[in-house]
Amino acid sequence: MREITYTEAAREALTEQMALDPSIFVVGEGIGERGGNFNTTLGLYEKYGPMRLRDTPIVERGFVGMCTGAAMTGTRPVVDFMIVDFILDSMGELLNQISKVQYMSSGRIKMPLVLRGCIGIGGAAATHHSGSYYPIFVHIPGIRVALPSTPFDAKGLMKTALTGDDPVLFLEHKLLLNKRGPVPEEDYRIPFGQAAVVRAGSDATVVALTVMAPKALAVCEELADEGFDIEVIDPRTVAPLDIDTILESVHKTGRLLIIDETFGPCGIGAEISALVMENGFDDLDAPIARLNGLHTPTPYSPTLENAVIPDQAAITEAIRDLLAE
Amino acid sequence: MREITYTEAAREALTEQMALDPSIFVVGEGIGERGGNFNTTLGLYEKYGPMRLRDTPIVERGFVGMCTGAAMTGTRPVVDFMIVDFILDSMGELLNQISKVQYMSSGRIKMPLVLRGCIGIGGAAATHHSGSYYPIFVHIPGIRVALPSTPFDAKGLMKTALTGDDPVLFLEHKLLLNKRGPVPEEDYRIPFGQAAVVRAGSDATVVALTVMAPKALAVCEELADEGFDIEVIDPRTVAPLDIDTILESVHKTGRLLIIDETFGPCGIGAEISALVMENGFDDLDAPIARLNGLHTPTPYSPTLENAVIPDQAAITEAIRDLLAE
Amino acid sequence: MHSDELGLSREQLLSLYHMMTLIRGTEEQLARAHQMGLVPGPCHTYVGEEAIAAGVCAALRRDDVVFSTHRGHGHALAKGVSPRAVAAELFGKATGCSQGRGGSMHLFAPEAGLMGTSGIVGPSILQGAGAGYSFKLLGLDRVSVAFFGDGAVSNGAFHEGLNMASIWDLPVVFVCEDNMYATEVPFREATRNQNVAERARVSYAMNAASVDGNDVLAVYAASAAAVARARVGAGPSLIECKTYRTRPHAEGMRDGGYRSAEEIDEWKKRDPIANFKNRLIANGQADADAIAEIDAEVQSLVQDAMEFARSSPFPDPVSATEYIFSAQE
Amino acid sequence: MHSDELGLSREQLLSLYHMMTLIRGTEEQLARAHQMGLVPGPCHTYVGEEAIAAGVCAALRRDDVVFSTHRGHGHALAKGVSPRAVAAELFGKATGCSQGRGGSMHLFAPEAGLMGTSGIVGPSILQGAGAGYSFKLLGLDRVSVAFFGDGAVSNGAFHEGLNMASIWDLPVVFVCEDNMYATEVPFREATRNQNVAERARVSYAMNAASVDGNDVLAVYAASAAAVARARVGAGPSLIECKTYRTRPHAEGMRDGGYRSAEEIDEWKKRDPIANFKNRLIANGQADADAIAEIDAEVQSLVQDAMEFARSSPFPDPVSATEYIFSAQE
Ligand SMILES: Cc1ncc(C[n+]2csc(CCOP(=O)(O)OP(=O)(O)O)c2C)c(N)n1
Ligand SMILES: Cc1ncc(C[n+]2csc(CCOP(=O)(O)OP(=O)(O)O)c2C)c(N)n1
Ligand SMILES: [Mg+2]
Ligand SMILES: [Mg+2]
Repeated sequence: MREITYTEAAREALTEQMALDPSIFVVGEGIGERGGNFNTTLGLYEKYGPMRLRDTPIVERGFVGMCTGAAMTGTRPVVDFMIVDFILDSMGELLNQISKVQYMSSGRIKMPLVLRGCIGIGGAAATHHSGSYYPIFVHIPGIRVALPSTPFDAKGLMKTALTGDDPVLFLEHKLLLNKRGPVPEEDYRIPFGQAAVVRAGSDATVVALTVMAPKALAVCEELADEGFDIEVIDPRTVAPLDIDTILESVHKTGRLLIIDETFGPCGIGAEISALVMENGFDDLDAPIARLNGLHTPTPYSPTLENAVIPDQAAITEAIRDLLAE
Repeated sequence: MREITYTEAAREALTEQMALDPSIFVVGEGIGERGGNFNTTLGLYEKYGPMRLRDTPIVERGFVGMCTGAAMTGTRPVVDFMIVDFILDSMGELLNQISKVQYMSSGRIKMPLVLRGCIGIGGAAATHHSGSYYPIFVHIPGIRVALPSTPFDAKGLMKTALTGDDPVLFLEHKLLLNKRGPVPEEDYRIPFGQAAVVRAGSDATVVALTVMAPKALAVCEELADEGFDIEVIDPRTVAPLDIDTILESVHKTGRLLIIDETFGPCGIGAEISALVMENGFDDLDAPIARLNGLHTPTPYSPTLENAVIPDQAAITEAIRDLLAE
Repeated sequence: MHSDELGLSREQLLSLYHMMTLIRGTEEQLARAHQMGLVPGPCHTYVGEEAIAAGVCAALRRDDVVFSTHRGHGHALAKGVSPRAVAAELFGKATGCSQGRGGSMHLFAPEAGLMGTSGIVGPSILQGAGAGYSFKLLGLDRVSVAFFGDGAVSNGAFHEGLNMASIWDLPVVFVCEDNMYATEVPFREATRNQNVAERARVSYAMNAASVDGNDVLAVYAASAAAVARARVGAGPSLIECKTYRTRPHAEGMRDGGYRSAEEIDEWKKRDPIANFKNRLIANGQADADAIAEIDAEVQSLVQDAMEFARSSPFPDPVSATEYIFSAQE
Repeated sequence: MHSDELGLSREQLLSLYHMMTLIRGTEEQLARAHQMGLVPGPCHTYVGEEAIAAGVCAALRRDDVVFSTHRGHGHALAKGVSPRAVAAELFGKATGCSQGRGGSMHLFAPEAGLMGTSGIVGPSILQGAGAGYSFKLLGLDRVSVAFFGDGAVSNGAFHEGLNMASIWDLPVVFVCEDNMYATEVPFREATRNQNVAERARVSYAMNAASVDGNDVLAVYAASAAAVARARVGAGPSLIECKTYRTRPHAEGMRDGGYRSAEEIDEWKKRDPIANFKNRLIANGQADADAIAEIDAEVQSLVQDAMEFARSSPFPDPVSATEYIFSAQE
């Protein structure tokens, strides 16, 4: 199969859907002629013009609120935040409007809105350009959250986002953008709430999110040489979360570690841990473990930045600890 | 000891500190002459005047950002949101500025800022006036979160908030505002991160937050008549969270239920469950359970509103289930 | 404003009177119901401001859309939501326009173009702009209206929303209901320039008009012009309506301290309904009989609505978690 | 603007020249360092805009405060942060003004009144207003300055911040650096009225001036007047500075497509430093020797700063979680 990058894969989904569905338009800063700070819309302006690739002033709250009204009235907006940290100025629109319109209107108004942006720590981007924030949107009802970790998932999840009627946060880790991988040329969708078992194994289960999925996979391949057979699961969406696949795996392995770059407290790992506690307690041969980035604003200097992210060594150690319990 | 209401207790702390510390000022909509929608500042305008009780236009982001700059330059602002749902328009200032200034300035700038507002479901206030949101601020580093459930705690925690140098979210459940209880006239502070064991017991541990603390206590008193001896813990602050008191209790009881009116996913119950899993697994005689409000926007009609809150019957059932495991 | 200049037929004039009377009648009954404990949640009435909703919505088609505020009963009724559906919603009944999920501040009736009243100040402005974006992108000649109070003018949503509508020439009409207060905070303390139309013209280069919000014909005229502009692609407008609410901010709230009894009385003399009635009669466009007939008709509609609301069932508790996501769920 | 009218001494004039040259020199070295991989994170230079920071900050006392943007090296240096502390911070070193936590967009030096540069567009406006609130409440005669770009003008923070400063008469100076672009989006596409001073006057009833941002004396004059007003309690001002950045938005970014080479060249001719130098010489306020002396001094300061940054240690990884909370922790 041909290989393309993660960004290209998501862009392919977008441009294909824009060709099929004239109600799709994109808003954001520099997503017009410029093609997006991260090339998310490169080449689309020439095809679809300014009404469908709408460069905006720096008004995150404004264009999110505007797109809310648009989604309520027959179009399908895609908000391109560039960096997800900028989403915070629009939280009122997200948590009080977008997530509630379908409910309050008793299903008579749909909310087919995609909000995308880069997440994650890397490149000394420092504290205003390194956020992830997805646990917040898992806490709040009414929003879908997709976290692709491969080009294949990026295209398939973006297609699902662009053809459903629910609001979707589509979060792209900045260190994955240029990663290449096999992506079918044909149309396909990855249903939300369907985890990928990226490595089958029997000794322990590792759930790893977004950029941590390939990192964890690499560590587990190494550990396989030592005879440890670890199952690695990438949930791909965290709202909905495919807890069944995780429970099945834990039923088999008896051990679970959740690896997530972003903050631990009230995070995805906490939720998975609690759910497995509630639904798979008797399967556990050892306490469930979490490995998260440090609970601190993200510092700039490489020596500090590296210190706050779970690295290969920390992952390896956490898995060894889990196996030793 | 004299008894006063929860609102009076918090207001007493505020007015005492305003008398002692001329750098304290309050901002909000209707907190001036009017004394606050919930009487949070009743009578203070007459004492301290308009510069210290500042009625604002409806600019939640604006006045939170303004108070950030004020807190950075020698004053001690108190933001009175009236209803915490209105905080969402200021999330950028909260999560990207307030929570990070001390860190980014390497401790040279302090952030002595108190943000208060009513939380919780009740009175058919519907979906824009029933939020709680505190798990979000536990997820994010750099903010303190206080959840008083009694007049005593309201005064003692407010005093701590007003004399510390960290940003504090002080969240008052709307159904507690008029509850009366004993409150010392003298000055006292309740340290953050110190849970209250509101009922000692040996059969199981119930951790209950804010309005659920008195509800759970009432149920446990009833269950005591049946011979069940339940320990009830109110964490009082969730950032920091006093996990040690909870672990000690679980060490004794072997069983844990966390009751929280607000959403379950990535909530406080999830975090407590995961922490006890990690630090008290061997103490557990049964899986840790969570009881939360339903994961839905808050509906208006009383029949619907009641359906989304954990009521006495649901609490009783959850405790019985826990004991039966 | 002379009705002749507007080219309104007698029927249209009477229908404006009918709508204002219907809003007033419904809300007076809702206020009473609130006092009796039949409205479980908050209730902000529009009494004194009826000319705005009636005048603006008379200039709209059914497929035009309206984004409203916490004070939205008038907007809902004027846009064609039935008094039954509004009253039942405030009573928290399954037959309400939001099936009991919303109450006063969350009235939804997209089939009538009512895209929601709101418990949060501000978003109506942005969402209104967004509907305009939809219509423009889809090549439709529909128009979007955003209602908001003076309290929203200082909010960032006003600034960001008006600016976007202006630079992109969106088919939107922004209707500012300046009733001089935001809860108890006077507009004059919230800003140094209360001239909202001037601000729209200068800061956003937007077509703008300032009208007597208690004069239904003035409101209608400005709205018809703004809607016509928007419909042909000539861009957005702002209409500043100077008005006053004669009841407290919300039912059950005190109404003293922040404004004088004289001020309230002064404005009661400028009642939009009584004045319009007198004008109709003075101009020979209606006689006492015609008015009485409308009054009676409205009264029976209101009675019917209240009876409907009272006798309707409460929603089934299991419906509390329905419709969070779309059908694909 | 004639320097004589401003009553500036020769020393003060030369110090303006010194500061602009220091900013330019430091940033040119930082840009080079960025190309060499010595600056690990983003780097937005201020090249072409130096007259603004130099002119504004010359009107300030050390205990006045400044809230800055993502393009803040110039503000930091002009407010008195040492080139060493700035360069070391961009290099990610422990000796940087933020001890390596911040980088270019998070320079903090409260001891010099630099209350932070920012990775987020907008908050400087609100925080600047807040410092004004502090000073007014405490009865101090300190003044607060908020810098922001044309890109922030359409943002809600501008609207809410200017309005609050105006209605409460806060001692704040808002400095809008209109360099015609926000990244690659032209200001003329972000608004229908680029006259920011007019908007401040009309919408917020604020004292406002529009100046040539490449003329350090014009900037200084407007700033001195605004600061003097603020200091005596006469309220806030806005100063709109028309300027241009002659390097790309950020180091390493392309600079084509959205603006023409001619436009850049045109503005290079309006270089604030070269023009000021020529004027000083033409007016006999400095001779070539005095200029050369300053240039040499600046060059050695810059060299020293870069050497300091290069040779300083990286922060200890364990410090990554220090200072999240205050000492009471
Ligand atoms: C964002 C937000 N902040 C505060 C409130 C509380 N609140 C409800 S109505 C209101 C006053 C609104 O005034 P205005 O916009 O003038 O409308 P009016 O009530 O006068 O019709 C306020 C402050 C809110 N609903 N939303
Ligand atoms: C809230 C927010 N949105 C988007 C960005 C990304 N961004 C960084 S700088 C910039 C352009 C700023 O333009 P302007 O304010 O004119 O300042 P200039 O770069 O021209 O000095 C943008 C969009 C940001 N930092 N913050
Ligand atoms: Mg009003
Ligand atoms: Mg600019």
